[in-house]
Amino acid sequence: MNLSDLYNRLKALFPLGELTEQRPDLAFVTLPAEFLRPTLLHLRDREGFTHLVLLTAVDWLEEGRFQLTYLLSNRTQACDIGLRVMIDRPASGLATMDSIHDIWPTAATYQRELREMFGIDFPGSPRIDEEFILEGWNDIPPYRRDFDTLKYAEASYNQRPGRETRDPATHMKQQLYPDTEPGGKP
Amino acid sequence: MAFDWMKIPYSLLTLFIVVNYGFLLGAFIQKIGARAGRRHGIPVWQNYLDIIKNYGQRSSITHGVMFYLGPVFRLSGGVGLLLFVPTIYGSYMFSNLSFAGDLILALYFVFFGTLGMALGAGESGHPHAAIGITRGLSQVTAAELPFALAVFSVALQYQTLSVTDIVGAQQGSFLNWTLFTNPLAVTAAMLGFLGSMMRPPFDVVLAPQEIPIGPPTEYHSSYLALMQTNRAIFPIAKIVIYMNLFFGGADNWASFFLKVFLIYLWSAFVGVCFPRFRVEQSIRWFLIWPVPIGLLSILVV
Amino acid sequence: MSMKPELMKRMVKGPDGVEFEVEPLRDYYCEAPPTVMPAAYSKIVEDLFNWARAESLWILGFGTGCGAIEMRPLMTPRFDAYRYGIQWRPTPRQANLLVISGYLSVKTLKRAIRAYEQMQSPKYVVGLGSCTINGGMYWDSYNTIKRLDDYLPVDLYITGCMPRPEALLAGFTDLKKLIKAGKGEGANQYAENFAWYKANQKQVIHDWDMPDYNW
Amino acid sequence: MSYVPDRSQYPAKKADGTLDIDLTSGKYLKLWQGPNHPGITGNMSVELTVCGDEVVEGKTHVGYLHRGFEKLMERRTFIQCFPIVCRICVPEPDFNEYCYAAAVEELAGIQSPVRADWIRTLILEMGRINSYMMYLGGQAGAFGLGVIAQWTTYVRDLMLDRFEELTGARIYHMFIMPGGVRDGLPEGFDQRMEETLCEMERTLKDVYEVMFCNAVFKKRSVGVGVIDPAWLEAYGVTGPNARAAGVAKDVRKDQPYLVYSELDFAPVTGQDSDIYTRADVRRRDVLVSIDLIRQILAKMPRSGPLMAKVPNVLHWKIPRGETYIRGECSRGEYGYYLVTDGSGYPRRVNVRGPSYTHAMALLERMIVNVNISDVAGLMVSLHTYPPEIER
Repeated sequence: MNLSDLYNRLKALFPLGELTEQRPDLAFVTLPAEFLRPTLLHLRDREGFTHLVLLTAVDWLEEGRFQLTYLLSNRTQACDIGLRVMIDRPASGLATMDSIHDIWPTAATYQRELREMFGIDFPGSPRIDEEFILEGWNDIPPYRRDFDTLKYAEASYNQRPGRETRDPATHMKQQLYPDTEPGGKP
Repeated sequence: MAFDWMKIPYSLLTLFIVVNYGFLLGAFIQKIGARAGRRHGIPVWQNYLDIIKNYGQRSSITHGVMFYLGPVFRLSGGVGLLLFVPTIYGSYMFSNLSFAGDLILALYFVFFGTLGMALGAGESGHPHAAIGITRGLSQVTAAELPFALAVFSVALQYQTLSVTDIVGAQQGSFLNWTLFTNPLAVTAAMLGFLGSMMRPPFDVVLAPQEIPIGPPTEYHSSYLALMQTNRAIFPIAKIVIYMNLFFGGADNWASFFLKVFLIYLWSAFVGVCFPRFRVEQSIRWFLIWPVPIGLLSILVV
Repeated sequence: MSMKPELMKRMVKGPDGVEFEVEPLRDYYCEAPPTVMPAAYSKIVEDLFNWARAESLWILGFGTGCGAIEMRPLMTPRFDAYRYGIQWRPTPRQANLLVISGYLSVKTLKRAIRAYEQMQSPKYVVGLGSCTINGGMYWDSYNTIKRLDDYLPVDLYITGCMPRPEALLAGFTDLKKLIKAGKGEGANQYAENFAWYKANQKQVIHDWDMPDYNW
Repeated sequence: MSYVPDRSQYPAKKADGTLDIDLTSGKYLKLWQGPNHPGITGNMSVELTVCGDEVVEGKTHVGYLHRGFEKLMERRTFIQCFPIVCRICVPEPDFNEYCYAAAVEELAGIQSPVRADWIRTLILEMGRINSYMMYLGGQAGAFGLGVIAQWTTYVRDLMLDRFEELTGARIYHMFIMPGGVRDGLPEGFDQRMEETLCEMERTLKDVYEVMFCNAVFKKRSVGVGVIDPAWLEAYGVTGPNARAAGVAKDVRKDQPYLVYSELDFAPVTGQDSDIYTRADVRRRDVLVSIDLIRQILAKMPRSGPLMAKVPNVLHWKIPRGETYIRGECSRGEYGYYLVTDGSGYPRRVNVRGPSYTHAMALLERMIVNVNISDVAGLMVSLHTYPPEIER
């Protein structure tokens, strides 16, 4: 199946954002959150994208947005399409998105993980408020960009003295490539 | 006849021999099982080490009186079973405290240990132990049924309840053994024997992958050591009964060791190459195969 | 501290209609702190016991991390650990060696502590892999502890990521030497520094909803 | 004579569909299977609510192995991520290396050399055999047939030796780097591999006779733990679990990666989707992998570059983009979702392990009304590895 044709067919129905054709068999489309459910249903029932590969989030801290990626796969046509949904990201507290566990029951698991790891709430999803992976977590959700795992680890676990950790870039620069320009960190 | 006090030290001597033989035999059977898995297996003296270690554990906790008494009952079941059957036929020293009508007593002792164990493990209050007990009692009952039938048929055959007389009737050539004179009863009993040995396919009571590890879940240090001792005595004692009833007994220690080893091996071989039944499947199996054979044997006799 | 509902004190109506009160934390566990267990009076007996303990190590079948994958080769034909008296026991009551096979996440640490406390003394702990020593690969992870001996009395560390079965066998041989020399007193060490261990454990386990010591 | 349970004691459904279980009524018992339990696959736990001898509700609890890989990788450079990705899934680590390397190559516009692709395929198939061997032993052990685990682990050790002489490590190989592979085949590798494969076929024959022809094993496994084909899409079932249900889901055929388009094989499928069929599908899949390894060794180019040109890893920046790379591992579809933002560090890495759906939603759905004795066998037959659920 040609994904750009599919994109045009969808664009006639839903207000889609731009299309990113990553591979001939993989493309990503941005669309507003309120049109996610009809698009998913259309793709699942009409276009044969019956397999929810994964549902995950990307934290664009600088832009203050969460990107939710719903990756669907069409096995007979051997192509995947990823739906990007941008939701705004409160500095503290939960972001909210509507749940799709009734379309794919297995989405409930992904949503539980997002709820715990990113602090994105999916009201109505089963067992959404139970602890999934962490136990007795008392900090901001760990997968958010502004959570510093090294600082947390040093604060909460007592390290064994004598362990050296160096920045590999500077270390290898001194050891291996003394003549290269300094490696940049973001 | 007047009770002969000399029998007591003699039977204790029998007990001592049997315990050691049980330890070694258990380890040896484990080695054979390991061979099937291309391993060397444990050293033959491993059981002694485990016993010493378990008696040497410093701490032990209790769940109540029955929790203490459980292993004690089990051990006394094994010892009693051994003491009331003649180990070596015709030998004054090792005929133990057997008297007329001891067959019924033996049947009782076979079950006695299991009941005591059930009470003790029930007290431990562990869910796995509780499930194991329910499974164990139902399965052991089903396994004892063909054995009891076979015993009755043998008793009818020889018109006596005394093990000594039954053994005596089987002396002479090996063609006099019950194995050949009443094969049906022997078949039923040996099939039931599989069930009472707690080896696959009938070890769902102790199945580690499902209810680790059944009734003994909560038992540890000294309790466990007691149960290990019993695990050495009880199978031997049971095998002694089988040997006396069906395989012509033994008139010296050499043939005793040989026969016990072979009978033990029978269950070990079956155990190595079969997975385990679910409890209701095993009960159904017992009711379908050995029990009718046992009934048939009674009818034949 | 969040208490799970099934752990709360409540009135229960049994199947026979009798009302009775259950308080799981009190009913099911004993909260008496551990006591130092003295050795046998005569040295010969104690040496005999230590020798037997060393020669029959019963490992608790609790694979806490990656290292557990090398346990099956350890028990099977290539490296047949049964030859050295090493066996699996499925229940902590009967095991006397707890092998922490790899990194411990906080969630597993809780279970490992309970498993350790249910074992009968003398009991030994072996830490497997670099991640139990100083965090190893996960030195900056927010969910794994960095040094095991702050939370459990470790008798022996086996380094590597992950340790090969040969390393495990060598480690167990060294552990046997320790025990035979009477140095395997981890349980007593745990009892002596009980407060310190508990403080360390509660520092990382935030929802402490179990008794301080369950046997 | 089929087992007819007594449903009179069963709990009623509440309005929202959940079961109305009153633990204080004494009719139900809560059993925790795991994490410290020999019948559990790895370090996870299932919270069973049993009524009589049957499970009325099961809840999977994971997270005992969580190390936060996806967070750790966000603060490591692309080359620093490479040694830790293989730690994500212990029994079959190579798929992490391949998926990560392929994702990085795609986003960085690197084309890995042909010879490296062949070696990668070889390693993935070897890892698949290892994983299946672990499974066969576990499946038999869950039903009390311990000897199978001895045999399969023995041949698995032989395969680990081949791994060792190829990559230098038994479990964590760290061999498939972004840009290619570390090294070529050693001298005489083909012949030793051939001996290993022959030994493996012999063992599989024994396993077939002792395990699959065994009346008791059939009695335990046939007709138990059936996956309804209607659940496949709803629960995202992939791999052998789906193939045993008659759907030939195999990424190697559907979207051929590496050199699978040049290899000749057919996905193994079964019909009646129970424990026995799943075990049999995996056993036949090992034979397919053995055949594939022979094909690879026969066809692969023996000379040529092993590494593509990779920029200086110290300041290797990758432009903003996102991609998803999938492969067919021994449990199903294994995938990496990689997002980059133009810096020297991945913005977001998400690992899609097949166990993620199998062990959580699907297991909780299947475990209802199963006898306690079969829970372990059912769990093993889904072939789940906890580390890839929680990473």
